[in-house]
Amino acid sequence: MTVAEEKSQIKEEKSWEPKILAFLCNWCSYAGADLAGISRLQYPPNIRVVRVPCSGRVNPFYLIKALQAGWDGVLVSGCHPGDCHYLSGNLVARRRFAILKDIVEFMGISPGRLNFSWVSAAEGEKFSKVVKEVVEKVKKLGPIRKMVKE
Amino acid sequence: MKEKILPKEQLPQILKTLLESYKVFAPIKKNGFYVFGEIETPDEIALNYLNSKIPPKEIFYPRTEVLFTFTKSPQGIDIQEAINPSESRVIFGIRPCDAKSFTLLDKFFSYGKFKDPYYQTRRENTLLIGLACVNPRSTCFCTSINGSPFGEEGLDILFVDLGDKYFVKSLNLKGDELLDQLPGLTPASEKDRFNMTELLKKVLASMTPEIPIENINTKLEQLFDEEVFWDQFSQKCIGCASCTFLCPTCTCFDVVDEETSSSGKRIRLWDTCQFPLFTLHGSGHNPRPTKRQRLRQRVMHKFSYYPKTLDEIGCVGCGRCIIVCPVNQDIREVFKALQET
Amino acid sequence: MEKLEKIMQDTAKHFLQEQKVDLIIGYKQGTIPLRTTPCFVTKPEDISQLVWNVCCDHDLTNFLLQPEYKDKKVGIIVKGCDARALVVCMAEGQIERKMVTIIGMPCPGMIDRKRIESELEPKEILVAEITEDQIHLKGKDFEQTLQKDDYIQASCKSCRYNNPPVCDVLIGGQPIELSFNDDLDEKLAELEAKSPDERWTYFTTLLSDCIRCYACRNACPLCYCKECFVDQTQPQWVGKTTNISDIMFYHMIRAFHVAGRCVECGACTRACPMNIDLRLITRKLQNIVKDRYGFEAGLDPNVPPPMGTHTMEDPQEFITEPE
Amino acid sequence: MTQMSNLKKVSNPYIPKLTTIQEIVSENKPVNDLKTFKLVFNNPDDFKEFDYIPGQFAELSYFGAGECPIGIASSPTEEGYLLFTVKRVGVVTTALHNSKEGTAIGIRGPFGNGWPIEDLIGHNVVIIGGGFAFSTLRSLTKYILAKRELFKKLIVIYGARNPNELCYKQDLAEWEKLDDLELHLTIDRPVDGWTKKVGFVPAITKEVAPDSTDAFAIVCGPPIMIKFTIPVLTELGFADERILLSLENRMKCGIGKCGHCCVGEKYVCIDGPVFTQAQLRSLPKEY
Repeated sequence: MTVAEEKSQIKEEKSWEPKILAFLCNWCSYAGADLAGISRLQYPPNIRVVRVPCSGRVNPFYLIKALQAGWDGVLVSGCHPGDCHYLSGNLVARRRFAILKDIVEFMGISPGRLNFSWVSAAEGEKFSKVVKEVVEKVKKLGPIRKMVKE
Repeated sequence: MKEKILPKEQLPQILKTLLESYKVFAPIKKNGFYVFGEIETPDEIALNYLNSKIPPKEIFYPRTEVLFTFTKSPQGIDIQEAINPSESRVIFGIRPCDAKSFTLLDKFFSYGKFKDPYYQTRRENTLLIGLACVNPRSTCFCTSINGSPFGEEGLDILFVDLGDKYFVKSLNLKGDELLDQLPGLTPASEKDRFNMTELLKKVLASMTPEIPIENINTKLEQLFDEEVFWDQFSQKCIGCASCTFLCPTCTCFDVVDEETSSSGKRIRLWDTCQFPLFTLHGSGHNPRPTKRQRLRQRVMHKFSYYPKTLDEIGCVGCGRCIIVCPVNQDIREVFKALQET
Repeated sequence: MEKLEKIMQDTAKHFLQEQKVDLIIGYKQGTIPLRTTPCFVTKPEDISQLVWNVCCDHDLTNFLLQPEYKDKKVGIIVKGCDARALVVCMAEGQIERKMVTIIGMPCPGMIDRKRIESELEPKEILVAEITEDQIHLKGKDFEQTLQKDDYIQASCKSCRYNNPPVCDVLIGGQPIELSFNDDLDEKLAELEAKSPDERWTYFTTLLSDCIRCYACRNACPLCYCKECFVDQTQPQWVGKTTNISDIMFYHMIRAFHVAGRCVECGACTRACPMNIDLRLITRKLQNIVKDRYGFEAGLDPNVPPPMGTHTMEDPQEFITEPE
Repeated sequence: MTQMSNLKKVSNPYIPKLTTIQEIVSENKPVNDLKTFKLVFNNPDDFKEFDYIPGQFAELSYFGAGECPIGIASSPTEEGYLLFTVKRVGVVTTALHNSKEGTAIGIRGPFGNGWPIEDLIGHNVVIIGGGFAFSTLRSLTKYILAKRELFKKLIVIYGARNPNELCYKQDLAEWEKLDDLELHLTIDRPVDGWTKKVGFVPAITKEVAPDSTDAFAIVCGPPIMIKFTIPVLTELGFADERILLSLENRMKCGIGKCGHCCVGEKYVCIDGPVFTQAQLRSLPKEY
């Protein structure tokens, strides 16, 4: 590494902001995020949103692949249990994420990298809070190094 | 051709000398089994072994290997070849069967119009110092496949353990030159030579009787379509492909691209004919959809196709496939059954 | 065990003669000491090939899922772990209960030939005799006797269901109780108490030897997908290289895919050509599923697998709920 | 190190040469899963080195997606560019289909033996093709037309599911006007406005009944078409040695090393893809 590169890296680390990939369900959380926007609620600009039909559509591959591609954290958000547009998609997802999170964290990924939440279409404020909390958590953890593929 | 004697306590000195000018690969013990790894000091070496679990082929033909890297820019694509000339290397303590496997790989990777520069580059500048098998496994069948526990094929120097000393034999000019640089060697006497021949006789006598493999080629061809014959073996196969992954003469590979936003690399990695995916067409058609066909392919490739294209049997009789198979598939049983039909 | 072997042969023979089954999948003597190999008996007169000893470690359930046995009535010799794998396959609708005749063997624990061989190298075992509690080994210029209990496979020592929980006939009629000292749970607790970074180091070190040969997947009686996720190319989620990130990706997802299904038979660990011990992961899976959903795999074919079902009340303490 | 320098002189067969897509033609709008790519080498010297004959193939790289073997559809008599007709099937072909003019494509080749031009010279040639497998047959037809005096009679039978699936429509229109080429186009089922033959390729072959004396039959198409065409040809008196076929198998390296495409002791990539029916009889049916 040249001196210039080293300097730029130090600079980069100082001004580092986490990148978080959010999978939002079309019917609740995406609308919740929309509402947060319409209501002019402030939340950190660190998330990039992927709209999915249902939290149950989120395959574990997406989450691990995101970490591998260098996303510092992942958020999956769907309808509250009982409110799923497809009746039980989020219940399936809940079991899936619980187990995935347990395994991934057991194998050494820090808790806080994988995040899940329920946000309804009416909960614009909750959405902004969730994002704030997740960004805070990931910020504390620092840039992801473990799963990133060199 | 020089024949020398090396007292055993002098071996570390020899290794030290080698380490001064070569990268040295030798058997080391890891996770309860032996592998060939790079050593930095003479005491890392573990010579008290039957054979390495993983064949040393991965020194020349690694499991994953970058063929080239590329960068994409608005100006176009820039390709950087990923061949690095290898430093001078020595593989010490390789068994004759594995050394023979390199002669097969050498042939294979350079046969035909196209040569494989990755293998060849790694392979050159490497000296092979063998350690004769004085204690072959019961699963070894090198003698059935024109090999010998004291075989010299592919080696530059052969060490034979005579108890308290090594009989050291250089086998070509390169070996001669290297021997001249090594300390502590004394000329071998007639008696040493006699002892070595006697030892070879003893070792050969102790080995599992030879499996007759004459005409194996024609027999295999005759039986090619005999489903019942192949089923008796393929029936218990679970298709795990350990046999091919740990085979010193298996060479098949897959090629994949990996890419980040602006750059990427093309990688080749070991692949195996024992997986259905190996032959699956884009259309969904699979020329070898069953275990029977895949097992047959493995046997045919080594014992029929190899002799046809390269004039040699594509097996060195190391017996690794027998040892590693989780369901105890034993290739010798195939030979036996062949002889019986 | 010879006694049980005889009863097993008689029972199997009876089933064949009565045409209750088309074939019996069992074990026969292998070609090297301490090994058995799967065998497929269709004629009653061949039944004497069948053996039962402490080297019958292979999980035969694997074969039942193969297309050639789809429409056959199969009799299968199972140990506790194999029976559980069979039950999982039944619960998942892969195998029809009525097509299978389960011949259950009370399992005393299988011996760990890999460890014996590794410890003895460069000596090689040529003859092995196994008695009730000892293993007599003979080779070139050596003879040695080992205590059987010292060389039981690690996955058998930590076994919790050595007797088949479901079977048509239990050979000998008597379940065996195991009492091995096993430290898997302590080891797991120790690892769990460590920091994520330490655990990451532990697993990356453990798995760095992985050569991605997928022997673990192929040996697993429950990895029966027609197309495994590692073979999928459109899109290709998992890189195929031995880059540690790809290796971890593979093992995380494989663990996820067998969660709530894994019966800890140890087939993956046994099949690994690189001797990678995956038992801490498989034990952790058991605990996760049990703690969260009170479920243990492979005990009842009529209970749906935990990843195929859900309730409104499932625990969700991991869901981010801002104040 | 001296050895090293020797090696360097031999070019690395795994490194692709760079080309650019100059033109993309969809062969079967609106289905659009069949496109012909016109590739031009970035370095004209590379094209000079790319010395090929009809029937050979090349490995096309879409960097980041991978490589796939594709038969060369252009004829060496067409100067300055290469044509490849690609069906969208897997990862690489999809990436190719999604790319635009100007995209950099890597190319390795030419590989394989190609149609045995030397043997065909001075003989009648019957070309029988089905679907998009016609690509290397287009190459051969073009080649023969360019060196017409070297060959005797030329018959082309080409069938597809429907008129839309017939590739190289412009070429076909030109060929129809020629009087030294007997062209029979056919489709599987009648379609309004179609005035030419209707029926499967084997049946049409039987109907056309090309004379087998002094002739070679060259067949390329889907396996089912080949299966039923061979008996027709045999009946017409074509010897197995004079029926030529082009095989396809999963393939990675194209140079006889990766092991994927082997059929018996033969590698489709270096010993094929062209085999005579006689050769195929002695090979296992693993293709």
